Amino acid sequence: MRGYLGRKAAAIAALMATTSMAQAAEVEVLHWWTAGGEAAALNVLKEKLEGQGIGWVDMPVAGGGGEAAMTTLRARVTAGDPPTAVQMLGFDIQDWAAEGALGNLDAIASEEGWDAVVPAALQRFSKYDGHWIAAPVNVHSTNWVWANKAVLDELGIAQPTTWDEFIAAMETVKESGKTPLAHGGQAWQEATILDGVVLSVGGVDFYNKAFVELDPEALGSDRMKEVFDRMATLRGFVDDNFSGRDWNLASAMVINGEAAFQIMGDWAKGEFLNAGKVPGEDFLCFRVPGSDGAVSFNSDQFAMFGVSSDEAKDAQSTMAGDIMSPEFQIAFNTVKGSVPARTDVAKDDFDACGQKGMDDLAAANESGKLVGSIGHGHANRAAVKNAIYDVVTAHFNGEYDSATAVEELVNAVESAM
Amino acid sequence: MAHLAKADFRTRLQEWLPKLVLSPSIAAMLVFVYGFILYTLYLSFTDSRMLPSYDWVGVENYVKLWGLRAWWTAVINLGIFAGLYITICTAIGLTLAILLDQKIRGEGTLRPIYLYPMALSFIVTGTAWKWIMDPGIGIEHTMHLWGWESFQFNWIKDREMAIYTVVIAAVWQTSGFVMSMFLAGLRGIDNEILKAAQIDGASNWSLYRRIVIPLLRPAFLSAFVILAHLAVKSYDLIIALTGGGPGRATELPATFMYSYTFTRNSMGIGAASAVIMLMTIAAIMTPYLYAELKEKK
Amino acid sequence: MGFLDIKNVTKSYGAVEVLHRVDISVQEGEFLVLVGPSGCGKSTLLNMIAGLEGISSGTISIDERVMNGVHPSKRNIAMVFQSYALYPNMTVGQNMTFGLEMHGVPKPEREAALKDVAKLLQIENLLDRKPGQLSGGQRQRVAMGRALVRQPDVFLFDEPLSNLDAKLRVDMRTEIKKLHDKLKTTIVYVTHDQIEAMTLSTRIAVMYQGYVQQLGTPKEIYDTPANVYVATFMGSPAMNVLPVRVVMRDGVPHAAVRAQDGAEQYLRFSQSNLAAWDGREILLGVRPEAITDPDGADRNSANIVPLSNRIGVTEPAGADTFVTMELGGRDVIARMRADANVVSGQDFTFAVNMEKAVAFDPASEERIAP
Amino acid sequence: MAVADQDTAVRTGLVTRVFIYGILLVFAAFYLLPLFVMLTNSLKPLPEITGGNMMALPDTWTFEPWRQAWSSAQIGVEPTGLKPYFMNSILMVVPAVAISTMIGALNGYVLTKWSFRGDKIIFGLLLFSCFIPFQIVLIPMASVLGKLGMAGSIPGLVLVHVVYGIGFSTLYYRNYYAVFPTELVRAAMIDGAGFFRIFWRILLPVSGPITVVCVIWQFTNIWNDFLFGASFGGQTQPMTVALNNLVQSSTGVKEYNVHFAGAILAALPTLLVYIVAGRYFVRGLMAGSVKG
Repeated sequence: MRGYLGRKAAAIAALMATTSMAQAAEVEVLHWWTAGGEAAALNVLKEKLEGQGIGWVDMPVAGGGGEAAMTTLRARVTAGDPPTAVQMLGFDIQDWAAEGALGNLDAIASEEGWDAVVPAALQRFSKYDGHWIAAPVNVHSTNWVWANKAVLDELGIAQPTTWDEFIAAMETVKESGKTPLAHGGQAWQEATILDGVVLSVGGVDFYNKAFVELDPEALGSDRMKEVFDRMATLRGFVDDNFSGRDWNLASAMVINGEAAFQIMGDWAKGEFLNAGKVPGEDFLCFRVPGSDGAVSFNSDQFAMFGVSSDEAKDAQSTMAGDIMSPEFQIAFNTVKGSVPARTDVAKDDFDACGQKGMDDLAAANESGKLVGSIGHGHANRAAVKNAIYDVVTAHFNGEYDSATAVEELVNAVESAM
Repeated sequence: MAHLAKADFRTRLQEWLPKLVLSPSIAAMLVFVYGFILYTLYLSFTDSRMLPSYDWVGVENYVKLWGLRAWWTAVINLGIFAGLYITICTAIGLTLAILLDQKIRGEGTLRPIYLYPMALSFIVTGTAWKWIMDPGIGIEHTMHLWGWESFQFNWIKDREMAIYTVVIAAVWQTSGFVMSMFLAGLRGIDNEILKAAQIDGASNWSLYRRIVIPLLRPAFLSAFVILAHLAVKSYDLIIALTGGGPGRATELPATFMYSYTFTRNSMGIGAASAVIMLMTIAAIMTPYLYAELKEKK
Repeated sequence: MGFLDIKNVTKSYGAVEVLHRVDISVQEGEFLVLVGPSGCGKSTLLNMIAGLEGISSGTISIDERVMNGVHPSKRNIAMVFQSYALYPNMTVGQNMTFGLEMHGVPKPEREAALKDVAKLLQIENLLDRKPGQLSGGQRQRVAMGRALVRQPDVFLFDEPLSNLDAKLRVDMRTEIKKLHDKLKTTIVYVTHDQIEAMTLSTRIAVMYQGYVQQLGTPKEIYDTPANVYVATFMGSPAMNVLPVRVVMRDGVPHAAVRAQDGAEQYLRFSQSNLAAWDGREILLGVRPEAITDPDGADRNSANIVPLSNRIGVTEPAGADTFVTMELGGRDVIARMRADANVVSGQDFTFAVNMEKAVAFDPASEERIAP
Repeated sequence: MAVADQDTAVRTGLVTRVFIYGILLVFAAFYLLPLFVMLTNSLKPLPEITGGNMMALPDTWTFEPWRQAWSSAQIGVEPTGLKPYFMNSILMVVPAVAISTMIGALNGYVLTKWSFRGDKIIFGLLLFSCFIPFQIVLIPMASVLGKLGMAGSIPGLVLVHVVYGIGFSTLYYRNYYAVFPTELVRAAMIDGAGFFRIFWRILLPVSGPITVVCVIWQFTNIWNDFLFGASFGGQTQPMTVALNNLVQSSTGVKEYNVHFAGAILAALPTLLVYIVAGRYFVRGLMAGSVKG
């Protein structure tokens, strides 16, 4: 019975495959922007493509910051049926390229001059072996602090510019009985804080040496101990009920005035805007004190998988071109809170924080201070990233003291390499 | 079977039909279960990372696995979790079954209430549980609002205690099912045995302790097997409730395996942990299967 | 060549042979009873006739058609099971006509057959009920009805009465006997109850440990059992079997046996061939009804021998009184008239009908006389 | 009503009975708590949730979250709600449950009534297959489905669920049929019924109780599955995947009321199955599946 069913289904599938190839002009997109504004933002791309006669087959799988989607992707690739385009982060793109699963976007890239407008640090992920394989959608940066202006004003706190001022400010908040730092106890949120803290302690050089090059000496250095000390200090400013809290609930604490600060990527801005807050008036956005000038980023990109037919290749390359088009970059990133993945986009449509983000990005790109986020898989591969998560989150939860954390970090990174 | 040759076609067909009917299942099982188990076993000896690779590395993955703190945490957690989960589920299930068996008015309403959690996946109830356990919005908060200021229930935020919240949610899900298994067992007991025991002067307590509970042995066994395998396979629960946190304090082997295989691109280590899990399940199941198959004939 | 021929049939499970070389030839219209304790192979043999179990070697044929490998439904047999095996989801009527339906008999014919059989068994009023609503006796009738409707060549009964209470069992026994007398269909009937075997059968096969111990008419089996096993299995109470020594007195073989007081007594044999066993031990078989009080002795017997012994236990059973005594180191049961004056502990002189005595070889336990 | 006639109850005084009812009701409250939380919060507007008490009944009652979850919430790029995914789940669950139950019944029938050499081992192997963690079969399964050309389709999903459902359905039916008198099968054989006819006419009509158990079990397991649905569902993702997409937005406002409404919507069919068929459940369990 099953054999019959199997044959029949196979026949139908084959039939469908041939017919869909005849129409051809469609792209299947696997992503995890499933809800709220980001999904609506993606719809802009969909409509744009449909205007060009290319159908959009939606394949959303949410969960765990793309983990579920990556599992699905693996199943799809193993089954020999990869989607056309897949939302992907950092090193995952490189890993898939190394597997030989990705297509080639060189034609459209050279036609539209991507090399010139996309920051080099992004190209590191969008290109493999010199060939374009993915189209970056946005640049998020993670070393942001979000602050409730009313709370700061009430307590007479100015926007802190150095680490010590930042600590002093939080002390003041603490005395007032409010929560100084809103935070959700999830590994990736702690790693997000780490990005800013590492930059504030050792600057870009130390960041690169320790977390990009994974130099054991830097990883085991006293500076690293200071990083963990600062993390521990921050832990002291977090309320006891932080564990497992979603990041947006932490943002809500800042919005409601229960807490003063949150260290979080620029996607947090959406929460503030959604609550009707105005940047500069109701809330402040500034870089983690001590990390000014540097930008730790992560970038959502659409990696293009290998497709066989010419029509499909055309559709794929059209999609890539649309993603990189300034219109879409603006439309998408104004909603998402991130900044465009190209540096030549007009800033007019962006709010104060967005404009600052774009300026910072351009400046960091110029000065070589644009670094991949540790917490979001842009500094190292998944195995290393998760090994770092383990140590950071264990330390943040009080399992290790700073000295032990440094030791464990060296070990964990070494065994994950 | 020398005379089979002479058998007419229909008879021969009838001889073969049962095996014919069974064969698709056997084939499917051999490929999709045992084939895949062997495949996993093989992968556990390779350096597979993101996708399966076939480069043999021997027992390296196992050595790495047992060197990982997180794996030890997962294994110890499973010990705590499985032990408590099985014991508490059985205890609650048995208690409720016995109480429900006392000619309770409204049994028809209570039974589905006890049973329904089994119908829901943690994808559905995970958020609700997270809320209930969360001191900021859940039970603790509610109790404070109701005026019980000193009430404290913040286990989910506590590294030492978080695994127990997982137990609570897991017990919530399956104890009703266990209850119905025991209830079925109780209803299947021969009335005359109980009458005899009552005539023998057994008190209510000793009636249950000495007669009824020993007679429920098959139900205990079935409950144990079902609970044990659910415990080893527990995955959704952890993801929905704690995400393995605080830190990695509530990691279980199933979540460990998933994260190493799929999010940490260490498929080899993931496969090795899967093999260990399978061996654990086999160790639990084999005596049960042996008894089950030995019994008849 | 009989109607149902079982030739050289064996049955093995793997290396274990559970049924050894059975040869039985049943004539048309015969009522053969397979009797024996549980595990003797009688049900296995019945199932092999039915085609429910394979035949390891040998042949079974019905009406000269070899049945090996033929599907049960094509053997034109019908079977009544111990548990009746009524389909719980069907009404009585549906139960009875299921077989005909399966054989493609058109509905009007099925209805007619059902009507006839229901009338014969007096179950017309039950046809619309489900088996669950019937009493044991009614189920039994329905089960038989289901078999009858088929008008088979051979009826197979697998302990059909064992689930009924004692009184109903006797009634149904009579009914089956009547039915057989009326229909004259060949019947093979399995039971462990030797009274059923005796009363119903035209011939009995006594089975034990996978062997047919003896095949014969009820009278043959009862009077001249082939061996000690058959002797003790058939009859209730069982035949007394005790060790005795053969001694020649006046040129006639006697059985020398010690009574309870240790005194040796001599019982004269009717069978002269036992002279060959002079001076040797044999096993003497005497049925309880052959040891009586002197007034109750069989007047037609030419060889009534007195035996003095102390009475052990007396058990009045209404029609008779059973007396237990110790003889030759064994408990021996005697059957007295109900009003015989027997008192426990007293000495008494019994009358032994040695014409009915049977002698067995103590080594092989095979019958050596008569 | 064999169930109601059973009498394992003991004689108890009034105090004890009050105590018993007390315990039973406390547990009922415990079991109902999460459902209560989900239900009340699905009927509140969002600000009331973020600002208030989880346990409190809504001040303002609103069915808007339910409407949104069903038909207008953002699941992918389009605001479709869960509606279109509901049908995917039905199309997957119904055949998968029907086929796996049917195969399980046939297997149980063969394993108990047509036993042959090695049947115990086969049953043991089948039973062990119930306990395989699904995460490990993901990759090899994907590869097999790809080769069969069934990846990303409902038939593919049905196949997967059938394959991993057979173990339990066979277990249920085998235990049930094991206590079913074999003589009935023999009687039917002599009556001339063949293999399938015996199954269809004799065993299946009395398999009601165990079928209820098996269908409930399979239905809930398959309906609630997320892993296979997300991995092999392709364009025909089941409702759980959609629900997950709704609930798990990585960055964006969390509309808890819509999430809860969606969660209840996604759970409605299984809840319904339990409530409607639940009372046969104990009876079905009694009829075989708890036998050692």
